[in-house]
Amino acid sequence: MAALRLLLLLAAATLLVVASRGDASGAGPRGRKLLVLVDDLAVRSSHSAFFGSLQARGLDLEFRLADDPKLSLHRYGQYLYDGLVLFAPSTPRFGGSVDQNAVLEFIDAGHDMILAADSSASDLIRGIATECGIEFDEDPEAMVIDHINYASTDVEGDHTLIAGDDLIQSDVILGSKKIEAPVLFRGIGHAVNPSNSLVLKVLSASPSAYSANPKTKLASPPSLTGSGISLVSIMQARNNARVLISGSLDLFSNRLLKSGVKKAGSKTRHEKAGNQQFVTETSKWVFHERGHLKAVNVAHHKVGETNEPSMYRINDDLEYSVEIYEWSGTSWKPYVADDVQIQFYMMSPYVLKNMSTDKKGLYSTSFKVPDVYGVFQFKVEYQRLGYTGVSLAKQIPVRPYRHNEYERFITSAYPYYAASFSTMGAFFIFSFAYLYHK
Amino acid sequence: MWMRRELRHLAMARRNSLTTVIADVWDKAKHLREAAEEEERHVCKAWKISSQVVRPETTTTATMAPPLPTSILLLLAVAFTVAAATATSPTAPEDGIRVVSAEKRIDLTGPIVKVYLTLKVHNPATGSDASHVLIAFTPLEAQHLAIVKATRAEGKRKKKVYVPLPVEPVDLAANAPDGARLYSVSLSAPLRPSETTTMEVFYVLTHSLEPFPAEITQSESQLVYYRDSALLLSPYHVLEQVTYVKMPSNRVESFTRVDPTARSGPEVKYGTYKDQLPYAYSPILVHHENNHPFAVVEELVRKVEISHWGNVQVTEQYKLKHGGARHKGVFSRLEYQSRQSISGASSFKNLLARLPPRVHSVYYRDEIGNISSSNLRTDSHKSELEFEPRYPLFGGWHCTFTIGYGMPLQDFLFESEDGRRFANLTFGCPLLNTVVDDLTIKIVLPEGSKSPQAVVPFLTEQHLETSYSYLDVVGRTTVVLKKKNVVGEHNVPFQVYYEFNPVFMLAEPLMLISAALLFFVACIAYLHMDLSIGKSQAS
Amino acid sequence: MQAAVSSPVPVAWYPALAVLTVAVGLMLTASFFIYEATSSTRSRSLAKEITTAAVASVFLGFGSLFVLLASGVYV
Amino acid sequence: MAAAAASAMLDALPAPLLRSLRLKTKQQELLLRVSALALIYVLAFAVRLFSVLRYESMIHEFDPYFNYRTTLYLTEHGYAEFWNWFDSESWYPLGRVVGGTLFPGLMVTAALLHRLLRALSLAVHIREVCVLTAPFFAANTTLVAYAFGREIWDSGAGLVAAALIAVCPGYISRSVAGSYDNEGVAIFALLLTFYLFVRAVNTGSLAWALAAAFGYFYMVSAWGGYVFIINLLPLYVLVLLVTGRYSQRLYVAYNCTYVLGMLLGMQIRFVGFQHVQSGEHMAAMGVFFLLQVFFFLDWVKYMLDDVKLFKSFLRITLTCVISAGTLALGIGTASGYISPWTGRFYSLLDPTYAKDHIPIIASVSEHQPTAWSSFMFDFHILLFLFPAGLYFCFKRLSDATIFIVMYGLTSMYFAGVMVRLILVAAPAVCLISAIAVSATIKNLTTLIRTKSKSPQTTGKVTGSKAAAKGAVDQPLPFQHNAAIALLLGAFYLLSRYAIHCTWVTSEAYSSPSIVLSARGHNGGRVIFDDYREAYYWLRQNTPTDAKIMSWWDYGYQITAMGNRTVIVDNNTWNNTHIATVGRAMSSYEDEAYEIMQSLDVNYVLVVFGGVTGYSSDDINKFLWMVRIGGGVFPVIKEPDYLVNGEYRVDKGASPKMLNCLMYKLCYYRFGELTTEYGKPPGYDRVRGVEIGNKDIKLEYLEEAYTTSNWIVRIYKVKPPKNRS
Repeated sequence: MAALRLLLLLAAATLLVVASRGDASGAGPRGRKLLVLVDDLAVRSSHSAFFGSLQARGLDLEFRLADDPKLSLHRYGQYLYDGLVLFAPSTPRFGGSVDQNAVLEFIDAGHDMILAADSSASDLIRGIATECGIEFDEDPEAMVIDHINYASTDVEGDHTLIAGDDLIQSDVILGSKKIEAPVLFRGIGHAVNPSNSLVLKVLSASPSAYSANPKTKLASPPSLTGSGISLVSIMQARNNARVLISGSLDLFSNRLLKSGVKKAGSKTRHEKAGNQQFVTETSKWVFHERGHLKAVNVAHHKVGETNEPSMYRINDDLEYSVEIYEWSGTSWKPYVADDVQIQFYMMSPYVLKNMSTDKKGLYSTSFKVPDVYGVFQFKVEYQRLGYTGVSLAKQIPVRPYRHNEYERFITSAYPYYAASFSTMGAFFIFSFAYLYHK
Repeated sequence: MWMRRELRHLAMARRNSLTTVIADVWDKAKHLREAAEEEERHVCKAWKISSQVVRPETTTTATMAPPLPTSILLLLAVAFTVAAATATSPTAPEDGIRVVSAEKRIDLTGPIVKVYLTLKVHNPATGSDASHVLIAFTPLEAQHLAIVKATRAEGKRKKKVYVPLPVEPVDLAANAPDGARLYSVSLSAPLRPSETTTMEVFYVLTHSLEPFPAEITQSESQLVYYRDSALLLSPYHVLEQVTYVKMPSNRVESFTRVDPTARSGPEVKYGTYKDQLPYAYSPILVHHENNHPFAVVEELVRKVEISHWGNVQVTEQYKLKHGGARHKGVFSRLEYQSRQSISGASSFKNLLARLPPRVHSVYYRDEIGNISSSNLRTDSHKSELEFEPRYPLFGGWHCTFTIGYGMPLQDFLFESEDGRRFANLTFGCPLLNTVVDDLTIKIVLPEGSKSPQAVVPFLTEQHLETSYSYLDVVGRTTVVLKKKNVVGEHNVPFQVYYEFNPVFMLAEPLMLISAALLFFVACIAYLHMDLSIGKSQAS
Repeated sequence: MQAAVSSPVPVAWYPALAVLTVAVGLMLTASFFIYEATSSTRSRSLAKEITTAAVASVFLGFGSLFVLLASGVYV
Repeated sequence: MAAAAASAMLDALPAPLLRSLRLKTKQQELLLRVSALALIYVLAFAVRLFSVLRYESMIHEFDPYFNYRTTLYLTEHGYAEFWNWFDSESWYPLGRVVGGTLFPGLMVTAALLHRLLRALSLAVHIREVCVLTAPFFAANTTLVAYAFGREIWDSGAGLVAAALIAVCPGYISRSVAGSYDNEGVAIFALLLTFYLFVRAVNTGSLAWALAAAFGYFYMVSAWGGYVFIINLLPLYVLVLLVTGRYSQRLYVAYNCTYVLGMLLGMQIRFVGFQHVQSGEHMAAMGVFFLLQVFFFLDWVKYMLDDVKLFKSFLRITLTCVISAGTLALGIGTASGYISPWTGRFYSLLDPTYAKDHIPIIASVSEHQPTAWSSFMFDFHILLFLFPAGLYFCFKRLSDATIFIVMYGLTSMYFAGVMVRLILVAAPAVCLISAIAVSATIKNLTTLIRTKSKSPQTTGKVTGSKAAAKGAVDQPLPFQHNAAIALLLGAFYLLSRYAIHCTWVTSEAYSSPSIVLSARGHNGGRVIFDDYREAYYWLRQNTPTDAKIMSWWDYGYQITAMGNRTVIVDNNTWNNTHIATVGRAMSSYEDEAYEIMQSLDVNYVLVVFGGVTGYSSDDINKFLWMVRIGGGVFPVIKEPDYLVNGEYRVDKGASPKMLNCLMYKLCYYRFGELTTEYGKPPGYDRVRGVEIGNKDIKLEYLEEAYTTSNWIVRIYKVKPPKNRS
């Protein structure tokens, strides 16, 4: 019977898991199981600090060689991992059933990824990056070179170890604490596809940087130059899957994490490079420990009523409310902002106004239905830098007045009433008199 | 119904009492399958696969011989238990009982899970008479349990007969650990001390095959999970037990091993296990291919209108759903047309309903009109309606439709000795191999019939209502029966008794006559009174 | 088994019966109306009218019943 | 037709068998007429049941499905709800105020019939009532036709008219069982109104005029064609005035009918104040005032006996009145109080108008000008009898005959303008030809009877020259036989007519364009039920708030059978919206995708006949989509889809054509399918060519369902790209 008890336990456990799939408050927006793909397992030790920080945050990592023949992201249509760390810049092709499309589907299924390329990144990696709206420099040997903002720790002459400090201004992505020390970067640069609005540069190069092959002499003007070069970029897909793409694997390495840095030409020498903080904070963001919003309890009703009608009438006064929470990494905290807007939309917004919040996550407003009938939508389209997008749409028809909802007697029409009734009366009297006068 | 039949076969197969238990259970199983197969054979026009599936099994039965060592062990075990029983002091009757040998056959070929249980129950010499034997189910099983039947072998050797035994759930007062549900089989004749008897238990589980992956594309075939226990869940000590799991095809993705475990083709054998404690349980998970149509009737309303003018009109409203793995992505007609075999393997496009003989004026329609794709085959003892929904049903697709037919009155309406009339109808759903989640049967009795009373062999929810139809004044008394989770085994006859005075049959004609008469009288009246105003001036 | 209950009139007869009774009914109706139309208010006798009407309505009543039954509407 | 013969026989030789019944002639006559009428009534109903026997008891065509849906709503929710019904399932996202934008007459009629049957404890479904409404009213129309005929000529003509109209194909085409459309009851209402009005004019009684007003009210509630009445009546009155046939009777009849009819008509929400505000109705009002003036002048004339004085007075008043009227009209129009004529009205008066101004009207097949063949098809011998009838009418001119002549001529003109208006002409044609038939036969029979000198015949046949001639001067030698021959000839013609009508009805007019049937190779009948297959799939397997985009033809059916929201439907009130859909269909996939996104479209439905050879599919309708779309969005240009003026789908087709959404959706994966033996894959059996673009890739849509014969194809609109 112990066995039976065990079975029931199992059932309970599965139930729990199922529950946690949905955004049940208390459970986070994402699972915690990551797959780490590496070229050779040496990376595991050489980047142990980064992995350590991940594990310390309760993510459990599974290290596999990129060309492991038994590699598979899903089984019977269910994904085995919640996130992917792709530290295999030079792998020509993945093992097992995984290929470029598999990775992209993994992202489109709403999972997150950190991709670290490097100079001589393989076409596979480039392909994935391209699909995510990021173009690495075509030249496989190219690296980002900067003769001004290089890190002076680097002794050998090609200034490829860059001390980047041109970071994106977003507390959500980089955490509230400012990153003082520059971030050390050695690797390939990339350009962000301008047509793709979902990609953001997190760490971009200085105006003096350019991307070329340090070994050879510069024959033609480099394709990528200046602050157009992005070193680290992020992409948040429409389904809120988050991808971080770095042109340098070393960025995450213990060496750069630990090493101190002195930017060329600047007096201040930092004991530790900004990498530590940078990678930690960005990875937090990527794995949805920050900046993940959820909207719940959407409700609307007429003013003075509580239950939701199936249809409104023109010129009704209604109230709309929604609760928005943010995942703090440990729990769902009320999200506080003053710029959440509601649209009452039919092909174009008829009503557009900010919602007031009670600082406890509840956003609400009330407005009058426009004097137009049709099938409207309550729309909340909230897209903010670094936050997951909140887009709610709720369809609701608006009908015109019923025949008995107009006012019965219009004061301005009283002359007409009088006229008609008097005519009737007069006619009656006339006919009476005409018929019966002798 | 065929449970009985195949058990009689078993009786013939039986030569000597114990050792061949496995062997002749085998050919019991064989008969089961033949019964099943015979059922399938009508379907096989509809589903090419099924017939092919059935054949190889029947052949395998022939080849499989009873494994010798097990039988010997069995002998020893029994000998031992008998000895032990004589030794031990008398205890409470129930826990005195031992299950000497148990055999569990799980039949997964098809959308519905059928389990055949053969229990050899022994009452130790010291025990007192045992009036009934308990069977245990896990809570999950209990809520998917459609029907439980039990029979018991009585008499010796050749003239051995199998009598059905009543089974009813034991109330939760006598509850088992971990919420296991107990059903008690009450024996026809109590089991005396040191007596041994063999019972056949048969039960059906619905919705117990979980599709995994839950969503498949048109080209994939359907894989399902089945969860159960390798050990027999029983409130008694089980001395010796074996479990067979039979799957529709050789494609078995995975199955839990609880040694000893052996797989031969589409069948997995668990056991033999010895000396299990009460309520021993070891979960197993079998993951295999099952492309049988998972046709689930979510809601079925059968309306039976009895007219003493010589007709019984049946109207059945179906709410059908493909309960298997949900269809994902595109539906390509081209694929579906050109590669019938591989594309949409788990989908189905036609159904078979078995109707009573001599049905007439059959129709098949839905909310938006007739559906022209159906044909009816009738012979002396049954008629079969083979019909297609408007579109092939893929996983998760719904369709609703209505089937109606008339039947000659004299086949179904009878007069009992006490002068009451009773309609003798069939319960359940005429569709083959389908589960009905929610069945409602409405028997509309003719106007003027009184004190209706339904006699159904199993528990149903009943109530009365009044319905109106052609030329009704006071409305017709309607008996409503409701039952959840109905399977083919529920298609058994039931009766509805009611009192009716034949004079009431004249109600309708009298109504019509009076209406006509009223019209004539009105005419006469009109023609007799003069309505012209002019007359007054004239006179 | 107990005695099977069947319909008072064989089902197969319904169409024939329907045609027959309705035809007779209509004839009687026609005669009734011709009588009504042609005889003057004074000359017509109430008894004759009533009897014709009664007989006609009986036929029409059963006729319509049989029509219903024959057309598959089992009342 | 037997009825027609009987009716013709009626006042001819009295049958001996009737003698045996010992009935007086009056009784025989009554009995014969009543039984003939009864037969006609039954015939009119029965001949329209072919469709039910061939197929099933179902609603036909397109508009009837909307009518059925609304009727269902009416029976379920009651009249108040129906009146205020805002339907959010059509014209997404605009919605439609159904209660205010339809003619409720048909629905109310059906609902009342249904309620009545229920009250008689007959548990029939509303669908059956709807299916049989049209035949029922057609049968009633025969009665009206009888009365009308009797009013304008004599009872014989009435009977013949009833018989003719009972089977006239032009009328049957819109009133077979299942074609549950406004015309079904409207023709009845139309004829009833005319009959009552003529009756009122003949008798000059207020009661009949009132009845006519109510008839008119019913017509207004039933069909937009009431405009025909409200213009024909004043025209008729005007003609009478001009021809100096003005009378008190006319004055009473017209005034009462017009005033009350107008007031009653205003009660219909859809019509509202048009009677006083729209240009179409102004003629009636003008004539109304004119009548008053006439009356006044009459009175003055009667008052002062001086002719000269009256002349001058007349001149003054007339000039005043006319100038005043024109002034009022001018001011009204200028101030916009009186709306100008609508496009439909223009296109009636000027057949070429619609073509270059309103493509959406021109695109409808039933709005095309009528071909002679279809006249022949729908009227058969009536076409020849019609002039003959006119001749007889002119010979015996009266207020009534003038009316029927005018009705006949005007409606014939309109019938020539629009195919569907043959329907309106049908009753007039039947009546006039009935006069011809009845008069001729009567003359012939009198000729025959003059041989056997029976004195009462001459007395019986009045006003017939032939009879007089036969009676007076010596009959010509072979006159008798000739008469017999002619009589037989007439009967032969009539029987031909009967046969033709039955054939036409059973072959042409009894198929419910929902279910298609064809002859199989083995001669068996093959049924294509793809429409309902697709609609039912939508109903069962799509989310309940899904929006379906299709060409407007299928809108009503999708909402009624598929029970899903549509973007546009057959109530073509919003040209822009339809043009948007047309544009989407005729632009490239990515452009179309944006349009579909802006309309929240979830599924796209196209009809494609390439596999089965079903010719009225979307590819053949496509040019209209282009035109209508181009009419509003000039980016769509018709020439882009044509190759030097010809429309083709094969390799020679224009690149725009080969890649527009409609083409892609219709021919998606069609290139891999072999439709006909010995033809290459992708052979279109309608266009009879091998398609030009065989590897079609869809980027923003995916195939959701395709019916078993590929006739209906449904595509799902994918969500926007995830990563860009």
